[in-house]
Amino acid sequence: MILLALIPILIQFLEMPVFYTEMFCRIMILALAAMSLDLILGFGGMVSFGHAVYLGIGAYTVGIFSYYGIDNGFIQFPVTLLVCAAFALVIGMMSLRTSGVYFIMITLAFAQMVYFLGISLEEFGGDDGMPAYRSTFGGLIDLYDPLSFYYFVFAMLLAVLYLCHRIIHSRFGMVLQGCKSNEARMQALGFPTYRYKLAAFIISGMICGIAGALFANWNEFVSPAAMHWTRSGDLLIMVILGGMGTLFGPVLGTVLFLLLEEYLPEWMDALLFPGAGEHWMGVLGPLLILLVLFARGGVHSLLGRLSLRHG
Amino acid sequence: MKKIIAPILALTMLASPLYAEKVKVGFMTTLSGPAGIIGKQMKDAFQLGLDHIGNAFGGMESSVIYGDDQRKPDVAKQLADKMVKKHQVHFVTGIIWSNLLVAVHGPVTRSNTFLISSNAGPSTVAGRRCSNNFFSVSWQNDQTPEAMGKYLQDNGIKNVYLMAPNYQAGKDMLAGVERYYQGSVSGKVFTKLGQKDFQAEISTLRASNPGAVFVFQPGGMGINFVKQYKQAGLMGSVPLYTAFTVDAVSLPALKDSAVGVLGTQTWSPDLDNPVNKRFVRDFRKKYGYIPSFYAAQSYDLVRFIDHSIRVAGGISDRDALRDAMRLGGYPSTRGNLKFNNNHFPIQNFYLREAVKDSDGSYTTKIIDTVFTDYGDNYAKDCGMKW
Amino acid sequence: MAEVLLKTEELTKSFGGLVAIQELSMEVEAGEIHAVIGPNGAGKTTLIAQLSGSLKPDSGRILFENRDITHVPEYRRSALGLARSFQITSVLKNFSALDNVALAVQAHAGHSFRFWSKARKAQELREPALEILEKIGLTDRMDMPASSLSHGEQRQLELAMALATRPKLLLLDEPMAGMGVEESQKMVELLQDLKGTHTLVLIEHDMDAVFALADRITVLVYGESIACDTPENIRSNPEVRKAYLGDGEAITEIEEV
Amino acid sequence: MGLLLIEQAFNGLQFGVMLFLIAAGLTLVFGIMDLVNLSHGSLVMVGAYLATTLIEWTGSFILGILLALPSTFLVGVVVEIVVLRTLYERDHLDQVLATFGLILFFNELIRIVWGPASLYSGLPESISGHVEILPGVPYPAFRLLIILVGLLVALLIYFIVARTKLGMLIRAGASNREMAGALGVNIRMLFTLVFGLGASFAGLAGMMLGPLTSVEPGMGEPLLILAFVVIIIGGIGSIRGAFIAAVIVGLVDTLGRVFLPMLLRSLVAESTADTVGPALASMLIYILMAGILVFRPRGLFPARTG
Repeated sequence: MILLALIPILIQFLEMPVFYTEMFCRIMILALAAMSLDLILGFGGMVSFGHAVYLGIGAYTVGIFSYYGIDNGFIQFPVTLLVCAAFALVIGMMSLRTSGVYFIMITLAFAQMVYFLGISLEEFGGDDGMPAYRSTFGGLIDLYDPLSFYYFVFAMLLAVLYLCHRIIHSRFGMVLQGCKSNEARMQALGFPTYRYKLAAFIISGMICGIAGALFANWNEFVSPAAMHWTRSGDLLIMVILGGMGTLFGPVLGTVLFLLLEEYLPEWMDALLFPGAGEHWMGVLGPLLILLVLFARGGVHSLLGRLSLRHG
Repeated sequence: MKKIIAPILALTMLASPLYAEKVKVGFMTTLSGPAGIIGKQMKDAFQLGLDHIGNAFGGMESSVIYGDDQRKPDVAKQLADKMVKKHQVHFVTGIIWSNLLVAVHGPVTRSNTFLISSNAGPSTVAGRRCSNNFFSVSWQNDQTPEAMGKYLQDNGIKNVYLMAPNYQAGKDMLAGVERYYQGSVSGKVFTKLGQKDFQAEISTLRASNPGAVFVFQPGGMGINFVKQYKQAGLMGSVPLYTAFTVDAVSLPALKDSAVGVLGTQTWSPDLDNPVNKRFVRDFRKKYGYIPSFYAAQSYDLVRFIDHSIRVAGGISDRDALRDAMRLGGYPSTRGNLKFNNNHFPIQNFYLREAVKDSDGSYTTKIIDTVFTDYGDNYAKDCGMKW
Repeated sequence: MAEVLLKTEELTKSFGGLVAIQELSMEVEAGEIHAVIGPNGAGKTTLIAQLSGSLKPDSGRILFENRDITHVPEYRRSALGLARSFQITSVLKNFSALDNVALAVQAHAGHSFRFWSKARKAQELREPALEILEKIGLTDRMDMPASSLSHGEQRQLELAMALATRPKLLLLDEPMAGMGVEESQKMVELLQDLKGTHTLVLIEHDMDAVFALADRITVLVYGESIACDTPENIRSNPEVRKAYLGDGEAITEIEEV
Repeated sequence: MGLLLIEQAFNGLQFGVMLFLIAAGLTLVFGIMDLVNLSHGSLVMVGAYLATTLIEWTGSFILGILLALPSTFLVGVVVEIVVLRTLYERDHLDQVLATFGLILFFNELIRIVWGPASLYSGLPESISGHVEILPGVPYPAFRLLIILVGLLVALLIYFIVARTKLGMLIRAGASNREMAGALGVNIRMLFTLVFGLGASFAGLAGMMLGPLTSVEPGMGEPLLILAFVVIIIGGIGSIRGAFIAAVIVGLVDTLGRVFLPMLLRSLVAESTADTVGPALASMLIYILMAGILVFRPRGLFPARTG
């Protein structure tokens, strides 16, 4: 339903500046990352507070290839998947030994470690980051063309949405959701839950890595800022905002959050007084609190309730 | 009748290319978050500059689009996209941080829009990747510490202890000092980026008994370091040399703690030229505080764009505009500046001391000129010839 | 004498200073319903947790079909044929009743690393699950989310899930807890039906149910077995009477872990 | 080298007790109310701002602090009643989101009220000097004072938790929430009181931090992350654990920062050491935490049994 809504917007782009295409590219890329988080958070009950780390690792993989002059996406993307899988395997193996808040914090700890590692990577620009060039696909797709890039990202988003849809309803997905609902029960039923959660953790990391690779392409730039802990926090907010444990929730949440970030200052300037926009975070904060207090289940369920009332 | 109409016609004909197009400037800086204070100074100075040019760049109708980059590279990139593609600005400027500048450099310069740095000068955009659409009205990152190193070397200071945060600019700064300072180094420490408490480092520093200390700790880190350096009783006994650490942003917080600290900079409020005097006076009158070098650069930016458009006679011809920009010679708070082939200014570097003014406010005074008409080390790697 | 299916040897478990199970040795014979009773805090749930594998004993051994399973992880014990129901209702609340049971079937239908085909369309999972729901009498509720079932129905579902793993031995922790008279009666009937086909270890406070169902009863007090006998003999055992009528209630405040 | 080691140990201890002040409130709130409060760091900031302003108003350092403490307590109580109360029943995610919103709100509020620039709070002459802790090792008097105050507060909290009725309730609440309710305690009052106390401790940390570092919007967040590390290592809900973990983190961070690069320089080439050393030092406490959690998934002194 949302996907359909996206396409008409795109048609309108024909009369609007290219900027909007680029803006929606960023939104879709971060939506991908949010979806990957939702896979373990909303369906697996694993609250990762360091998920941006895969965004960073994915971006750095592309960036480092680019640095050494290898722009071929057919090499970059598979390697990104492998690298992210490796990192997720190690981080997941250790983190999943803990649960609850301990899990939240240990994932944050690993993200912080990689973040500081990124800062000290002198060869790759350290904190300054380094430029990256868009991937090439043997002449099949030209990512420097805004529309091609848009549809490339869009296709990725669709593919991952479909992938997640299949995973969620597969046997694996049932086990994963069972683990979220009641892990002790799942173990008693005979499921080695650790393995299933680890597998989900790795899949999620890989998807987020793809988002990271796209992010580097979009930004044409890579820096540790992509995996700062506040970015992980942003991802959590996007998922919760949209409604976790739903397929479209994270996409919705990302769109909403980033549009708010983009337009809230302008609205405040226009509605309150010029310069009020500088304090937009002071409005965003209470908005988030109100959302938690009064709209449980995020915007997704809010929309659901509204459409029920009207339909 | 003809006698009257002809001059009017001539005037309108003269004026028409000027009024044919509107000058659009995208000013993006960090307005929210802890670093918002620097962005505020930049914006204040920018607006003062606009006052001084009658809100008309080159006498033409102008508009400015402001943006908050939140100090995040991807937000900066999106803002730059918005300015270039949606608002179709002629100039993108206002960026404070190196990592943000690197992030927007490619996309903006490739779109044939002028990118003007009002602060950051990472080596990546000064050397091989220099661009004919990029200009800097500030400096290249390495230059300021190089001036410090030169001063230390020339004045026979021995046993210098070096300290900087562990990130790219920090490493560049220490490398810059060591490029000119050949004496012995009694210690070299990289602190954590964003560190607040330096007591442990200061203990170690004292134990190594250095002849002098050089630190680069920008922003809040600098306030904390200098305060703690004084609290440790080292101020006065071990001379402290700095770069980008003690300035008008940190001085109101540091007050007496920083008096006597030495640092190099291209600008100081007491720099003696008419443009600067007017800038400092009007700035203090309008905003009630002493401007920092960030503010001065941001003001220069306005004058630079304004002057270049006047010389080029409009903005429709980008190449003519670029030629005009390359001429330099705009009314800058740092006197008459020329550009290097990589579009970074060639300028003086001064040694400044933090002092308490006669009216009780804290500011800096120039006590020596370290480099005269100094260009950066990366210009030779830049392929541009003009 | 029938063959021994499950056996513990000097099983001991303590938490901090509190000894929950002390050198407990007991045997469960194949085909019997073996009830474990005792006052609150006697260590009954701790015992079940160790038998099912969610808790590791401090010392002692657990043997299942003469195989030492003391260090076999919980999920593998389930594969060996040990199933457990929980004291506190522990169904997957946002799953439908049918999904709950189907998931239990899935647990023993090979590994679940299948990422693509839809689990809800897999007949090899659905059919056995439907069969069990039929047997338990929840067929008409199969599409309801478990959370909207009544308490008694949830306990039934809990049992259905345990059964779906095709266990040899069922460990039931207070299956009648919180049930009304009618619901309890239904549960007793269900358990009676299992007699002969399954071996049951049953923890229960409802003494009527225990005495109606059990072949043998073990009485736990302070983690120690003070008696193990037929219902009739237990009823007349003076030590058991003392434990129940004497100072037994004083220790109800101790939190079970 | 030996003298330096001792001095650095003092530095580590000072950092540690500072962290403890912040972590104490966090771990109590977390342990008793099961509330993940990301905005705890904002209370550090609020305390620092209030103290700085009140010291300036009253012209007295001690009076300023004495006024700032109850003010921070009040802010804590208001926040608890207005926002946090409704969050106890929610899951951790809702709490994370809402208290993240609180952080944004507080930071902007401070920026609007006090402006975006850093503030500076000075020290009275009497405590701005040095004390010779060992022959030839002068140590800032104020830092010694911080260690002293920190230890005193630790003792006070220990006394409250171990010896008073309130403490008994806190312990009961931390190990089992329902049990405290069963004892007939007015849980709401208890929660509010404990939250206010935790806020004051955090505020006190902010007040003592003011003269050492800059008082600025967002100053609490890096400290909050460290405080979380402390309570996770110490075991959620455990005051003793928080204290020990805080001192460990303080020492490891300080000593690691100073000696790790030195150590590496003697092992590998200097340029490599300069790159790896500081990076590793920054990661050290996270490595420590991850390591501890891998071996003790519930921290060093888990308070809750179940």
